[in-house]
Amino acid sequence: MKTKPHFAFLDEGSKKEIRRTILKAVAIPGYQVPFASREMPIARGWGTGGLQITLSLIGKEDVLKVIDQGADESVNAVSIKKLVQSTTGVEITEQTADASLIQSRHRIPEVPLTYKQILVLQVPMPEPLRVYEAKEYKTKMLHAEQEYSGAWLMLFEQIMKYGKTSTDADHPVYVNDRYVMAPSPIPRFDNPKMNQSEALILLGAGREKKIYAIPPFTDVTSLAFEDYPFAKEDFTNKHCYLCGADDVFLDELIDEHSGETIYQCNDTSYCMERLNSNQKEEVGSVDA
Amino acid sequence: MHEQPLLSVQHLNKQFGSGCSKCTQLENRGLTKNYCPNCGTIYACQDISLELYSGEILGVVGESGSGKSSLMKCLYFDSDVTSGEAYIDDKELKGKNLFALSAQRKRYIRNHKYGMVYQNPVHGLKMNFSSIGNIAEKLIAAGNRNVGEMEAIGKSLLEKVHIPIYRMKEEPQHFSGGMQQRVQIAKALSNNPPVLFLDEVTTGLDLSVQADVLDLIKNIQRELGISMLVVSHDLAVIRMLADRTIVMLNGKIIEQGLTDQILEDPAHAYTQQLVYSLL
Amino acid sequence: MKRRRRTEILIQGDSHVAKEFAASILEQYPCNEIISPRYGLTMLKIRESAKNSLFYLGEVLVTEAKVEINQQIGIGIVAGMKDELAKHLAIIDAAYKAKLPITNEWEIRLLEEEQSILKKKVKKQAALMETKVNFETMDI
Amino acid sequence: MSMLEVVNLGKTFTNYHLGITRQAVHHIHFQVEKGQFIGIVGKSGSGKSTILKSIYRTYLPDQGNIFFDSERFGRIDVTQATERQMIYLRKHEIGYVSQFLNVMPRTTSRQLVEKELLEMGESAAVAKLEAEKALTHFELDRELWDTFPNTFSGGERLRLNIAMATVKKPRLLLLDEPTASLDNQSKIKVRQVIEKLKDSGTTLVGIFHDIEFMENLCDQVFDMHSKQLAVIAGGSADES
Amino acid sequence: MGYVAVKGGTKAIEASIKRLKYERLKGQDSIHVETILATMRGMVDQVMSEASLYDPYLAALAIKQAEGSMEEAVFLLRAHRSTLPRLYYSQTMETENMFVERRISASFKDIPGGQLLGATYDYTHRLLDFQLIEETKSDIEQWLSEYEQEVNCSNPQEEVIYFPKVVDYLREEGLFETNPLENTPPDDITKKSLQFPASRSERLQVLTRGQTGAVTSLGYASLRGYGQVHPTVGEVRVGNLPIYVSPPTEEESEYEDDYYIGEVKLTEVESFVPVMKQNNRNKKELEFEIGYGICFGQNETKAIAMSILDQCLDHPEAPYPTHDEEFVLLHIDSVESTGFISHLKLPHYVTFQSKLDSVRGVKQEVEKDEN
Amino acid sequence: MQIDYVHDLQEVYRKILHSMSRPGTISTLKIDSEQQDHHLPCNHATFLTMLALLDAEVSFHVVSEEHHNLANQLAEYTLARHASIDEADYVLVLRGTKESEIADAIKKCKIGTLLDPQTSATWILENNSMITNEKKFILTGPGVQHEVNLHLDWNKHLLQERNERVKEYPLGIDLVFTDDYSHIACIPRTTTVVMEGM
Repeated sequence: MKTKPHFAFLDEGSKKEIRRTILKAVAIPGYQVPFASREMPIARGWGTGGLQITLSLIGKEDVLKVIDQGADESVNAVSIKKLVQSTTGVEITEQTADASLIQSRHRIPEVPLTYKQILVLQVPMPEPLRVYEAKEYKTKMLHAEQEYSGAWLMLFEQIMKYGKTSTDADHPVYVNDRYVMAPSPIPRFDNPKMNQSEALILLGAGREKKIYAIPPFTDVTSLAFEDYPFAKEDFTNKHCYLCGADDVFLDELIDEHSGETIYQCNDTSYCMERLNSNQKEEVGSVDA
Repeated sequence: MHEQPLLSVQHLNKQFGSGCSKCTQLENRGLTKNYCPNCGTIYACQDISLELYSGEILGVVGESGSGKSSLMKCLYFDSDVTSGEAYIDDKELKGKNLFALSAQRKRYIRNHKYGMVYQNPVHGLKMNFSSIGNIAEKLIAAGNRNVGEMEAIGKSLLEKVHIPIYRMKEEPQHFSGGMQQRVQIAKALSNNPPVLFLDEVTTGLDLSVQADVLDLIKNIQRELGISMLVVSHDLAVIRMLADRTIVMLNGKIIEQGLTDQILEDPAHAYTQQLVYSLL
Repeated sequence: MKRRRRTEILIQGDSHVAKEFAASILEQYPCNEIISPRYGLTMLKIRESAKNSLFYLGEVLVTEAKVEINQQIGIGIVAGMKDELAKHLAIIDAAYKAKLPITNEWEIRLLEEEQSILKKKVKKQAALMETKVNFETMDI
Repeated sequence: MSMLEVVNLGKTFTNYHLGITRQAVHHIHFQVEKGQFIGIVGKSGSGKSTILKSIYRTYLPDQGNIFFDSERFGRIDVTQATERQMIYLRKHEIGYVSQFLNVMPRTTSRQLVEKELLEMGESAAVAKLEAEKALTHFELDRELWDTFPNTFSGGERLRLNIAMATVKKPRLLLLDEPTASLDNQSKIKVRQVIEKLKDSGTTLVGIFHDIEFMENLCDQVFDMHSKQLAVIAGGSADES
Repeated sequence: MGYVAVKGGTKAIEASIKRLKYERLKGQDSIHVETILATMRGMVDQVMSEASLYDPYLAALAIKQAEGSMEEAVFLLRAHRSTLPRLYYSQTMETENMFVERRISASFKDIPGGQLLGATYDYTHRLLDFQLIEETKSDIEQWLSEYEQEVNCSNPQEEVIYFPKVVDYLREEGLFETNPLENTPPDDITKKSLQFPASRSERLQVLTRGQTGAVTSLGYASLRGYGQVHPTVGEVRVGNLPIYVSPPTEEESEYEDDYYIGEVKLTEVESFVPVMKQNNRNKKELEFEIGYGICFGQNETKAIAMSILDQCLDHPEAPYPTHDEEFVLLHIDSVESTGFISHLKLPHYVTFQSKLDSVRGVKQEVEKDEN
Repeated sequence: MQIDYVHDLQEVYRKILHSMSRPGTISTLKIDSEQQDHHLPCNHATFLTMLALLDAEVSFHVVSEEHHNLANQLAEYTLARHASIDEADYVLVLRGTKESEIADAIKKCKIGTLLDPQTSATWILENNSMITNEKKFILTGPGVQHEVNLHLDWNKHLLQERNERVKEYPLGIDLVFTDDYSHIACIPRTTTVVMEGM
C-alpha cells in the first residue's frame, strides 16, 4: 500500500478553488468570500484557514515564516511549519525580512512588510457583526446593504457604559470605505499596520469557511468616533527588558526573582535581531 | 400653485402568490375581498397611487387586511413590491424609481431620508441597548461619528418625547409600552428625516398614553415640518393627525380627500360605515 | 456480456476470476499502463424518499487504474484499496472494448460465477429471514 | 369681482346603510362682495349648514360651482380645487368658526392660537405677539391663556375659536351657528366680536338660527326655504 | 556569536509525539487493523459516517492510530480525504435496491415483506457477558459452524428478495403526497460552503455527516419539547446498496455500460409526522409528512434523529433552536466543533495582553469619574 | 517540455495574484513559451491563465462566435463548462474580437449581487499590442499607491461600458489583460480608470 505525498498537501482542484477565492477577495477588499474549506491535518480553529491559503500559494521558491502570538517557536507555529515543510520542502526562516510568505496568528510582525511579501493571517471568527447578530444570513444582508450601525453601536454603548471603548484585540476596521472587517485577533497595536500596507494581506477562516483580503495600499481605518479616537494598547514608559525596544507590542512577565512586572518584545524574532545587531555594534565599537 | 410632491407613489402593486388565469387580469379579478379563491393569491395592494407633500400628514385608514400595512412595508422597503414606482423629491434621487434601486441604495434612503415608527416598538428598537444608544444607532446609520454630538441630540430628543434624561442609559425593555413608543419616535426623528412613517403607533396603548403620543407627533410635525404618512385603523387617530386621508379597502384606495370631508361627507359606503361606527 | 453485469460478477465474486482473465490477456497482448492503480474518491448521489430529491451522501474510497490495449483504454474502478483488482478490471475492460476474441470464451465462466454469487446471497437472505417476526398468531 | 360667488350649488347625500338619498340643497345662487357680512337663516335641517360646509369643502357638492377670489390662486372654484389648494386656502384665506372647539388636548389657549400662525410659517416671536393680540382683542381673560380650554364656558370657547380663526387674518370667515347654545349675555359679546371683525374689513358668511342678535349687522340676510334661498333683507339672492 | 532563540517548541513537540506513541504501546500489545475490522463494527461504522468517507479498512486504521478516540479517528479520515482527488460521481442510488438485512416499521405491524429483525442489540439484555473474557478461537469456530449448519437447514429460497418500501405502499393509499422525481443536481457542501437559507440537499448532507452524539442530542431535544416534531418511525432499514458509475468518457452511455464498483452499508429511516396543511382549496387538513434520515453503516439512532431534524428544519417557523437551520447545521459537525473547542488550548497571550490593557483603561476611566 | 500542472501553474497564479492586488502592474508569465504544447488560437499568457484558474467547477464564455472552436478545445483542456455570457464565471476575449461584441458582452455578463458580489465574471482579454505602463489609462484605487499608467488597446467607449458595470461597488467585473509577450496586467472592479485627457 502506497501513500503518495502531494506537493503542498492539498490536491490541485482544492488549490484552484482557494486561489480563485483569493482573487475575488483581493478584488473586493474586506469582503468575506465563502469557500469550501477543506479538512486539514490540524484541527479546525488551529489555523486551517491560514494554512489552506499558505498551501495554495506556496511554491518551491518561497521562503516561509510562521508565527503564533508573535513567536516563531510557539508550539502551534512549529507544528504548522513542520507540516508545510514536510509537504513542500520550502525554506523556513525566522527573519521577517527574508520571508516571502508569512503565516501568522494574532500578530503582524514589527518589521515593516514589503512589496514582495504576503502576510497570511489566521482568523477564528471572521464576522465582525456576529456579537450584534447571531445569524449568518442576517449579517450577510447587513454587509450587502452596508448597514454597519450595529458595529458602531457596540462602541457607542461601551463609551456610554465605561466612558471609553473597551475593545481588545480584533478591533473592527473599515476597509476601502465599504466593508467592516474583523482584522483577526491582532492587538489594536497592529491595526494601523494594515493601512496602506506595502504587502498583500490575506485572511483565512477555515472553520467558518471564509477568505478575505486587504490589497496593498488600501485604506484601512479602525472604527472610532471623532471625539473618541482609536487608541492602541498603551506601553508608555515601558520597554523590553532584553533589547530595550519601546515602540513595540510588549508581553507582560513576572520576574521570578524580584516578583516585579517586566516587559519583553512579543515579536521574538524582532527582539533577537535587535539583540544581535546591538551586540555587533558593541563589538564594532570595541574594535574601533 | 405648482407644488412638487415630496414622495410620489404610482401604481404600486403587492401580491402574495403568483396568481392564476382567473385573477391576473386587472379588471374583474373575481376576488373574495383581496384573495383569489381559486389559487389563493392575496392582492394586498392594488394599483395604489398617492402623493405625500412637504410638511403634511397623510392618513391611511382601513381595517386590518385592507393593505395599509403592506403598503407601509413596501414604502419603507421592509418588503418588495410586485410592481410600481416611487419617487422622492431629492437632489440625488430625482427621477429614480426607488423600488428599482439596489438594497444598498434602499438602505441609504432608509437611513437618511426616512424614519419609521412601528406599532410594536420591538421592531423599531434594540430592546437590550440603551435608549440613547438606540437613538445613536439611527444617527450613526445616517453618518454621524461624533459621540458628544449624538449624545446631545439624543438628550434633546428624549426631552422632547418626555423621557427623563437620567433614564437615557436604561434599556427600553425596562420601559412601559408608552415610553417605548416615545423612545421609538425619538429614534425615528433623530436623523431629521424628511419623511416619517407611522404604523398604528397608538394601537395597544392605554387611552391616556395614546393622547400623549398623538400630541407628541402633532407637535413634532409642526415644529420640524416633517412629512408623515400615518397608517391607522382608528379614525380618531386620523382625525387628530391627518390633513388628508386615504381610505383603503381590500387592497384598493376607495376614497380620498380632506380629512374632515372624509369624516363628514364620506362618499363610499364602506367609509360611511367606518364613520358611523366612530360617531 | 455488458459491463454492468460483468463488473458486478468480477467484483462480487472470487477475485481469482479477474486475476485469471487479466493474466490470460497479458500473455497474448501488449498492455500499456496509463494510470497505475491510484486512490481517489467517488461521491455517492442518492435519492431520498421524503421529497424524492437528490443529495450527496458522502464519498467512498476507490482504487482506479487505466490501461491501454490495441488503442482502447480500459478503466478499472473498485471501492476500497484494491490495487491488483483495479488493474485486472482495467485490463478486462480494455479487452472488451478492443473486442478481443478471448472475451467470448469468458462468458461461461462469468455465468457460473454469477450463479455462485446468487447462491451465496440467497443463503444469506434465508438466514436473515429467520429473524422475521411472525404476526400471524391469530389464525384459528 | 365678488369675494365669493355661489352658482347653482346642489348637494345630495346618500346613506348606503339605510339605502336613502336626500337632497340637502339645490339651485343655490348668491354672491358676497368684499367686506360684506352675509347672514343665512333657516330652520334646522333646512340646508344652511350644507352651504357653509360646501364653501369650506368639508362637503363636496355634486352640482354647481363656488368661486372664491383667492389672493394666491386668483378666482378659484373650491369645488374643483385640489386638496392641497384647499389646505392652503384654509390655512391662509378662509377661516371657519363653529360653536364646537375641536382642538388638540392638553394644549393651552395661547399655544392653540400660536399654532395657527406657526402653521402659516410665522416665526415663534411673531406668533407669540400676534396670539396675545388676538386673545386680548377677543377679550379672553388673561388668566385663561395658559390653561387647557376643555374647562371653558361656551362663550369662552367661541371667543377662542374666533381668535384662532381670525389670527390668520382670513379674507373670508365662515361662521357656523356661532351663537347656538349660548346665553344672551354671551351672545351679545359675540355680536361685539363680529362687529369688530366687520370693522376690520373681513368678509363674513354666517349661518344662524336666531338672526335677531345680528340685526343691523348683516348686509344681506337669506332665508333657507325648501332647500333654496330667499332674500329677507338687503339685495337679491339671484343677483349676479 | 549572536543570540539564538531558545528552540523550546520544536523539542517539546518531538517529545510529546514520542510520549503519545509510548502511551499507545506501553501495554506491550497491539491490535491488528483486521481485528478491529472484524470485531468493532459499530465503531467502524460510526467513524465512516461522521467522516463522510466510506472505507472500513481506513476507518479501522484510524481507530487504531487514534487509540479508539472517535473524534480523532474521524478527524484522521477527514484530513485524509482532503488529499484525495474526487474521480467520480455515482449514478443515483435508490434504496429500493438495498439488500436488506434488517427492516422495522413502528407504524404498521403487517408491512408488505414483513418485519426483519436482523442483527440488533435491541432485544439483548444489557448484562455484561463475562464469558467473553474466556472466549477462545476454537469457541468461535465451533459456534460458527453450528450456526451455519442451522442456517443451512432453513427453507431455501429461489431468488433474492428486494423489499418494497413502506412509504411507497402508503403513497399508493393516498396518505402521503407523492412528490414527482426531483432531479435537480444536488449542492455539495464540500465544494461550495454552506449558505443560508440552505437547500434541501445541503441540509441532508450536513445531517448525514453530523456527529452521532450531536445529531442524537438535538433530535432528542426536539422530541422532548424543544421542538415540534414527534414522529412515528415508518421504516428503518439496514443493508447494502450497490454503487454504479457511468463511463467517464463515453457520452450518453447506456445503463448496461455502467461500472459496478462495490457496495456500501447504510441505515435509512423514514419518519412519519402528522401536520396540519392547507389543501389547494385552502382548507386545513391533517396530513403526514416524512422526515428522512440516512447514514453510512448501521447506526439507527443517528438515522432516526436525523429524520427528526430533517422534519424540524422543514418547519422553520417553530420557535425552537432545533427548527433553526443555522443553529442545527452549523453546530453538529465533529471536526468543526471539536476543533474550535480544542483551539482554546492554544496560547492567547496577545489577545489577553490586549484585554488587560483595555480593562485597565476602563478602570482608570471609572476612577476618574468617581474622583 | 510539458507544463507542470503543480509547479508551473502555482507560479502563474502567483503572478496573477501579484498583478490583481496591484492593478496596472505588469507581470511576465515566464513558463517556457517555446515549447507550447497546445495548438489553441490564443496567446500563451491567456492559455496559462485559463489553465491556472479554470476547472470542472467553473464555466467560461468565449466572446465572438468565430472562436467557437476554441471553446470546445478549452473545455477539454480545463474540464470547465462553456456557458452563455450571462452565466459564465470567466469571459475570454481573443485578439481581433470586434469592439461591439465586447461592449455587448460587458453589458450582459455577471456582476454579482450585493449578497454575493463574488458571483461576478472575471475577464481574460487579449491585447493586440504589447501592454506597457505608457500613459493612456490612469489607474487609482486599492493596490495603487498614488496612480499608475497603463497602455491598452481599449478605447473610451469600452472603458465607459466597464465603468458603467462597476458603478455600484461591490458589484462589478475584474479584468485580466494578456499580450503576445506573456505579459499580464489586471484591473479589478475597485480600480478607478480614467483615460488620459478626459
